[in-house]
Amino acid sequence: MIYPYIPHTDEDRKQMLDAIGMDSFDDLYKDLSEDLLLGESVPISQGRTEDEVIRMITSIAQRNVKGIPFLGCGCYDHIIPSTVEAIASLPSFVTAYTPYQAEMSQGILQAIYEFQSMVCEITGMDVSNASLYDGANAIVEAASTSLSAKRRSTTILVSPTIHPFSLQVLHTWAMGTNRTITLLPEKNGLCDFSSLEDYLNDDVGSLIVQTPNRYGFLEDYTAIADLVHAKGALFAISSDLLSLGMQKSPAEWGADIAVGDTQSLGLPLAFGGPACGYMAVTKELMRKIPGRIVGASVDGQGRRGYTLTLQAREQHIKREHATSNVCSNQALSALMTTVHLSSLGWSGMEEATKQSYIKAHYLAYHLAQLPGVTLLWDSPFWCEFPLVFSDQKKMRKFIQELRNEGIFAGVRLGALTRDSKDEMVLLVAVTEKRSREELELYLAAARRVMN
Amino acid sequence: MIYPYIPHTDEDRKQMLDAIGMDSFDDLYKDLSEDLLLGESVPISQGRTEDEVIRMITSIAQRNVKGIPFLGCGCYDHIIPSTVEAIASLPSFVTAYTPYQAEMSQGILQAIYEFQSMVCEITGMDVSNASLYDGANAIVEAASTSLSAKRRSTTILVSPTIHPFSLQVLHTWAMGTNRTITLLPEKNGLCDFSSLEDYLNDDVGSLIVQTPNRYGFLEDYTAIADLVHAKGALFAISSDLLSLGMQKSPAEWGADIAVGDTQSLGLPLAFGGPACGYMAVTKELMRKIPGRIVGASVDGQGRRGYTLTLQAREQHIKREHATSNVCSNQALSALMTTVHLSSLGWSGMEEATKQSYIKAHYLAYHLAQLPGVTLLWDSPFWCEFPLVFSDQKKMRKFIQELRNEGIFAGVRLGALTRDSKDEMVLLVAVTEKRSREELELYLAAARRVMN
Amino acid sequence: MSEPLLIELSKKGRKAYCFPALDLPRGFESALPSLPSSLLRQTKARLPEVSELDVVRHFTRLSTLSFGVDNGCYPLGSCTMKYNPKISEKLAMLEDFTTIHPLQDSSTVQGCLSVMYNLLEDLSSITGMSWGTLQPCAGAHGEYTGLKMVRAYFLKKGEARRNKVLVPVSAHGTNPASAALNGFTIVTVASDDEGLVDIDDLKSKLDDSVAAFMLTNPNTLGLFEKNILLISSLVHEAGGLLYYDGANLNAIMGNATPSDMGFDLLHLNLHKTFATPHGGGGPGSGPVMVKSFLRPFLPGPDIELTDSGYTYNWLASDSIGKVSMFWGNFLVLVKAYIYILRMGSEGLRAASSHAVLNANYMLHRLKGTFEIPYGDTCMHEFVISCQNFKQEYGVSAEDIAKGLIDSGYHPPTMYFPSLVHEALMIEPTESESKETLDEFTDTLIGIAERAKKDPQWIHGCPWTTPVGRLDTAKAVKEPDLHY
Amino acid sequence: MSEPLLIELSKKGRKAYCFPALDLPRGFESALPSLPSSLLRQTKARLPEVSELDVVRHFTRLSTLSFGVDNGCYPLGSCTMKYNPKISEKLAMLEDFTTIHPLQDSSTVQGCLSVMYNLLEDLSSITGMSWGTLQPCAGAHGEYTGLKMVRAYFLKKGEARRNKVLVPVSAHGTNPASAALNGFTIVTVASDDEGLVDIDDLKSKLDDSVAAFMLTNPNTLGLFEKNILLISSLVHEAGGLLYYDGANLNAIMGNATPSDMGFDLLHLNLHKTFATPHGGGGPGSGPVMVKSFLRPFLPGPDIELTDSGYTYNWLASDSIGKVSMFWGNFLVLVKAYIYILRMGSEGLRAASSHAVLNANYMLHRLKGTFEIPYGDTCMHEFVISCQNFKQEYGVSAEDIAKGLIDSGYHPPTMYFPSLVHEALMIEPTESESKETLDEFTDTLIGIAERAKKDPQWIHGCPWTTPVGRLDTAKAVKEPDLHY
Repeated sequence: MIYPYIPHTDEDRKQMLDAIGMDSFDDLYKDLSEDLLLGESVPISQGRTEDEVIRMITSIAQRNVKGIPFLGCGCYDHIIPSTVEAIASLPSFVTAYTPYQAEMSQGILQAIYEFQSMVCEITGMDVSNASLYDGANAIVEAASTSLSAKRRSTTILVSPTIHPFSLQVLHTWAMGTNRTITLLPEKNGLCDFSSLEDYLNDDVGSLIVQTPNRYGFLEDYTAIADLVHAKGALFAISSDLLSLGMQKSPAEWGADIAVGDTQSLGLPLAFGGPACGYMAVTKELMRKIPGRIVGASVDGQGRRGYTLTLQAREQHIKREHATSNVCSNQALSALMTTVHLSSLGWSGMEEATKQSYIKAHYLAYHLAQLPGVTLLWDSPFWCEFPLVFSDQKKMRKFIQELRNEGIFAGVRLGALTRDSKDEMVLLVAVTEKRSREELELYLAAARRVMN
Repeated sequence: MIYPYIPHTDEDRKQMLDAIGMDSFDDLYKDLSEDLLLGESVPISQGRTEDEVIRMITSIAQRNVKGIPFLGCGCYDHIIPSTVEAIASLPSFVTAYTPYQAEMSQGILQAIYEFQSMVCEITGMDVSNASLYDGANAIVEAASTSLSAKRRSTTILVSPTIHPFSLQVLHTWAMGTNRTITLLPEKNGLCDFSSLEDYLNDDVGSLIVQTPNRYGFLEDYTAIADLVHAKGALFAISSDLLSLGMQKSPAEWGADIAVGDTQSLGLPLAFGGPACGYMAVTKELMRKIPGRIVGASVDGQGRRGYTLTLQAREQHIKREHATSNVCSNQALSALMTTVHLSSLGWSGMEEATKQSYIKAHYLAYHLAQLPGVTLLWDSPFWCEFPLVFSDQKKMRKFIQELRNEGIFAGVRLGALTRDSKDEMVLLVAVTEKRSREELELYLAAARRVMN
Repeated sequence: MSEPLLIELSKKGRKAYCFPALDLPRGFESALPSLPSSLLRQTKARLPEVSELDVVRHFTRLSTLSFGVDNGCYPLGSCTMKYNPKISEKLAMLEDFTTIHPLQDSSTVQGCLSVMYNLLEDLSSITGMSWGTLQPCAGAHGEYTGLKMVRAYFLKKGEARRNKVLVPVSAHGTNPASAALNGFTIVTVASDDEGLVDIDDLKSKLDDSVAAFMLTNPNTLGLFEKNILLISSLVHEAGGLLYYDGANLNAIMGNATPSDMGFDLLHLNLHKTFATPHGGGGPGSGPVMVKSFLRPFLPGPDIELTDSGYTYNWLASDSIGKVSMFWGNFLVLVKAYIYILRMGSEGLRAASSHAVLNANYMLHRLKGTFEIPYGDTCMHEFVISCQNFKQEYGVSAEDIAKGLIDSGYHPPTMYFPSLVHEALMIEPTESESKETLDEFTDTLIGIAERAKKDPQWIHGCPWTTPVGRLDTAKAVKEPDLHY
Repeated sequence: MSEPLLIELSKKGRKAYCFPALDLPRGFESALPSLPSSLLRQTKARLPEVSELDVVRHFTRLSTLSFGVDNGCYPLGSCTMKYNPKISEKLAMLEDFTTIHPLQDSSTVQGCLSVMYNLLEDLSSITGMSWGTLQPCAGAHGEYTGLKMVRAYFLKKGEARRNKVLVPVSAHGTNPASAALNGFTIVTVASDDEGLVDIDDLKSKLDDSVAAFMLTNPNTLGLFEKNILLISSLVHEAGGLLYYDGANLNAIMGNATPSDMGFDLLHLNLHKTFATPHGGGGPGSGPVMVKSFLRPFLPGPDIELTDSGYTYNWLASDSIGKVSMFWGNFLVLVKAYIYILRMGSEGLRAASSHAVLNANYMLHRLKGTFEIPYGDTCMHEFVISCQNFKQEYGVSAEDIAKGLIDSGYHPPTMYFPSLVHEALMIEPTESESKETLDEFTDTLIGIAERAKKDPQWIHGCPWTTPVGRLDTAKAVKEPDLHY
């Protein structure tokens, strides 16, 4: 009997069973009553050889249709330096576990320490953890952290312009608990803070906002932090980490918590996962932050080294009193972001945000000239903008004709929110990776359809 | 000024020039007279970014047409375990040089020692080197070795059935020197040894034969070694290393030199290169063998270690008196073969040869039923056979129609030999990788054309 | 050798990566109004300015200061550090997967949906469950998702009073933490002398406020809960649900199903049982599988196979909603699917059988040297106690663990479960050969023997690593968390 | 830690790889006659029988016992160990390259032919030559090919008497070896006091039996042959050809061309100058580039661009024939082409300028400590002598080289060229930063200083490697060449 990935020979099996005084494999399962032991093997297919699996998976993958993606909504097609995949495929990184044994895991620990440092630098916050699942779950953790930081609070004030999926994930978190999600009003595609003070009662643990928001707009949080803090609540801002290469950082807005996703920094689209949530907080919240944290220390000889730290917050110590249930995170994705940022440096990060900005505005400007479409509101945006169609049939034709040119024209916002008011809205994302030719191809096809 | 892969900042350049007392880059080239220094940069294109190069190379590569290859003739599409690429892309292997510094190169040295061991085991010979460029060059080295081993010999007797390209490479080697290549006669696609003794005069350094030969036929060398040795000449056999999983080994035939290519063991087609020549010899020829050799030894504490050895044969010591001019070889390809053989074991190697044999005969058997084609002679073959067409137009149509089905039907022998007698011969190769479906697809298309 | 921080190698103006020059009509860029300055970032972030070679060398060196399954035996209990097939890594990186956007129209992502649908089918067969969700990104995330469904189920049923979740004292820490995250009150169930669920204690805690009992079986002592059918009927009689923590599925996969044991729902750890790599801490994947009565509560969207191919189904009215941004850690799902394809039904059964064989063989070899507080045999893992070493020689479980590092092994899990003093929890997995197990156990016994005689040596272990044991108290008291 | 041989881990019946079952009609296999037994192998080969994990761990561990450019500074003189871009590795592995058969019809390999044609164009521009061949697999193979063309050229010209090749005493060993392989008689030309070609000696050896003078410029002392135009006219006046050994092209690429210097033909080392990796000893690639009068003698087939795309041209009647089985080390060519695309004309010029800058900077920092026998400045590499250490302290060049290993550097080339006693030949390349050069030179000076005081320490170096200096005499006397 030869099974993949099991090294035992018949002789091994015999010798080992003999050693432990058993006659057969059945003896290994003597603690299972007979009605628990499966007579037949589970009804899945027989094993396949590597060559068969290569053919099968390659052919399945080819059933996907590739195109030039002008798709965003939380997952963006940015340039990734070749260093990222080269490093992130090194086996000592890939096949390691969480670095519990610091002495033999200095490489991973140091890389995480560098990740934390970069997140702190970019967000301007004091303390970052080692990563979370994704941007939506980072918002959930921000909400949890807020409620545990402000005693007796149960309400999270949320901007209506956060990503529709983040909002759904947050609603799931609240469902069946004493937590309340209260949405602020929306105005011109931006969170409307004009009545914020009315919402800020003692129940409120935090205000959570997002910029660039669900439409791609950049929001202005001038004076918001002071208002929120005056009521003893926390202020959390969610951002695509890359966007902070251009827009004001959470720390500059006076936020207590910065969350979001690092997907734009080194992670491929990959059908949406693995992504990489991040979370960074002020010093005051250091012992409230969820997830793994790496810190520097010294050994007996005074040599600098890195280790998991502040573990008293965590589930394996504090169990039900932990700040979160997080155990596995997205360490390898965090490594990819770390290599990406190491390769770009600050000037590269600025360049990526700037080119995305200019290219997105180039496309928006020319699309806005066309009949039958307008830009939904004229709020400032970075690399993604909402185009509204006057006619649903035209919108379908637009998407289809561009598809025929090998272009994914944008994301229908209505498909995410399933809200009729969003049905005519197409969110178009443009990154620094889209070449001039691709932009012109888009515009030419758009003109053919709309003119 | 930022250039790819050059880390210098403007400040670095200034500091370094200052340190060496120079004013500008021009000073670095002060020993070149002015008419040697280029005024303008060389007329090639400007540098491109990674993203631009990715797009460009991907698009160039896509201009190649892929198909199901029934092509062989010295380059075969065998199954390669996933371990091979995974290991051969590890950076400490990829970016190292020839292991001159043994203490920090034990990994590469040991891998080469294992390669040499496997080549010795499979060929049955006593001593293997660390690899040569490819099978054709291995034949050239066998010829060189023979002439240097047998004093005053100048002639190499060569089977007319060695690969046409190997024969060309050998002719190039002889061209302009006092070396003579003498071809034996051919009979039914095999080397005809009936008059061998007539050819074996004192000038002959060695007899070089190949099996499987240029037609895919397996040759019988019974009693040949004795005849050759009786005249003081050497006997060299070239073989696809994988074929020795089934056919008699060079040692079993009594050969002094075994050469060939290991491409069938772990190397992709890759438009024919890198391949990996091998060469193994009897103990008597140990100090005549060309190229790198790794040997085991001990250090001062008695610890076993590996090092380049027998270097007195080599060019960097012996210069014009070296056994060969080889310096760089195909080390990483040899590593791939080593990982491949480590993954297969002997039983896997036998299985690959056996399945190739059976599948090739399945296709040959059914093709032979068709009108308008016959098998060229009925000599025994392993995984490749010559199909002869009665009509050149039919042959072209056959190749074209199969291409339309996504199949490369075979190699036209005439395209290699540019000899009119080979014009109607199609060499068809079948490996264990060709699935039943692919064989039936071939047969169905063949029947449509020929019936 | 230690490696500096990359920022310490930074030099102003050095670049590892350059973007293509902006190629829009020159007029456009200058005509474009920039953002209102109130929205613009004021400060620069301090990131490394280095060359591409600096980046490559820095992280390559860091990789040599790390240790994975590819480097050696990694018998970390409860973590199932089995071999991660190379073919999975290769195929998951196919461009036809990595360049696909999650919001493409479903007709253009039939490959991705096919992987997910077929993986769900196979996981249903393997667990005996009806269907599930692939959205959770890790085991704990699966627990959270599963318990959220439990909550939704009871709310729908009008049993909002069920606000308690029972967990055994030996449970993984994530169990109570995930329950708490869902607003449940946690009640701990004692273990009996055998290390199993104390049935009397369980009975005493079962009432109509109990929503679920979370159990991993085999439990964290590596013991099969023999009374599982009794436990199941007790919990169900009390109106509660039985939740299976799939962290230890590698003991029974293919040999038995959580479904037959009476579990109503469970999560799996694809990065344990299904051989996807741990990546230094993630990404993992924690699918939740449920019996049919819980199916309406699954997170959305579901995937359906229709006449026109695979499509999303968002319609489930009782769905708890989404738990991840998109569809989960898709590339991890691809790897798990490949593993299942490779192994097949017989292979999966063999995996767990051989995991149990390996653990019992190691247990057998170690029991002369170490105290085995519970059980004479085990399932896929077992727990030894170093208490006698501690008491007699002042040698702790940590000391012995650190001794292994110098011999090229990753130590077992330390100090868990807390039931066992000076615990080392060992899980060899089926990937390890008898030879490796023999060498590992010989080494461990050798370390234990030497430790008795040479306390100074063992307290100083490891000796061969770039740093020794770190001052963790200092790391907490004077947190240094970024450069 | 050392690693056993994989065969030592072998266990009968263990398998790392299984082939798909044969799926032909069952009858066929049994009906098929097997080969005549006279053709069948009689013995089994002893190959490892191990698991996939065994294979992966064994070679992963061996990789940790190896050292490449990615691991640290590798200033091996005459080898140009520059950074090997990751993008080249990635793109060369595209399936659209790796799955293409060399004997497909040319219409189906337009991608491959395009790479080769455009690479030849670029290499022609860079060297100033007319055209070339990509077939040679390594530098020495290129030398062999080039000299074969020289032979063919003179035969065609009716000057068969030209049977001598001149090489300077400082030449790479491959130069005389390649000439000998072509049946030429080798005549060595002396060096003058400056380390350059001794013009008088050259003159004395130039006659009508000389076929070619092989020269690398800068030479192996890192010195530019200032009299190159004189040398060129002397050789040409004598009716000989001037051959350029491209091993040191990284000193002048983009700043000057061998063509302008009067060279008639040359080989390149793509694995040196054009940043393709050395792979632990290969595969390399050694294209030969020639002036137009030698073009008819190039190996076949040539590649031509016609109206219907790229095609093979086999027609050159004076061609020396083939020198490789197929078209050369194609995947290496892809990587070199990518390097050229990335760098562009200005980048290539900058590469050599910075290589020269780096070498001069190091030379400057080292000259207070080490003897510099030739020249006060250098091109891309330079040679230091440890003779004073040897004489005064008994410390050899090898000792000092081995000392570097413990500091994480690869030592320079030792004992070459033989002109210099106790030579260390250092070539930093342009990839290394000033910081690395500073650290390296500080380390080297530190080693030299310590060696003076602590001979026992230096003779025992390296101390941190899994083995120390090996008994090479034993390796020759008692050859142990396989398991």
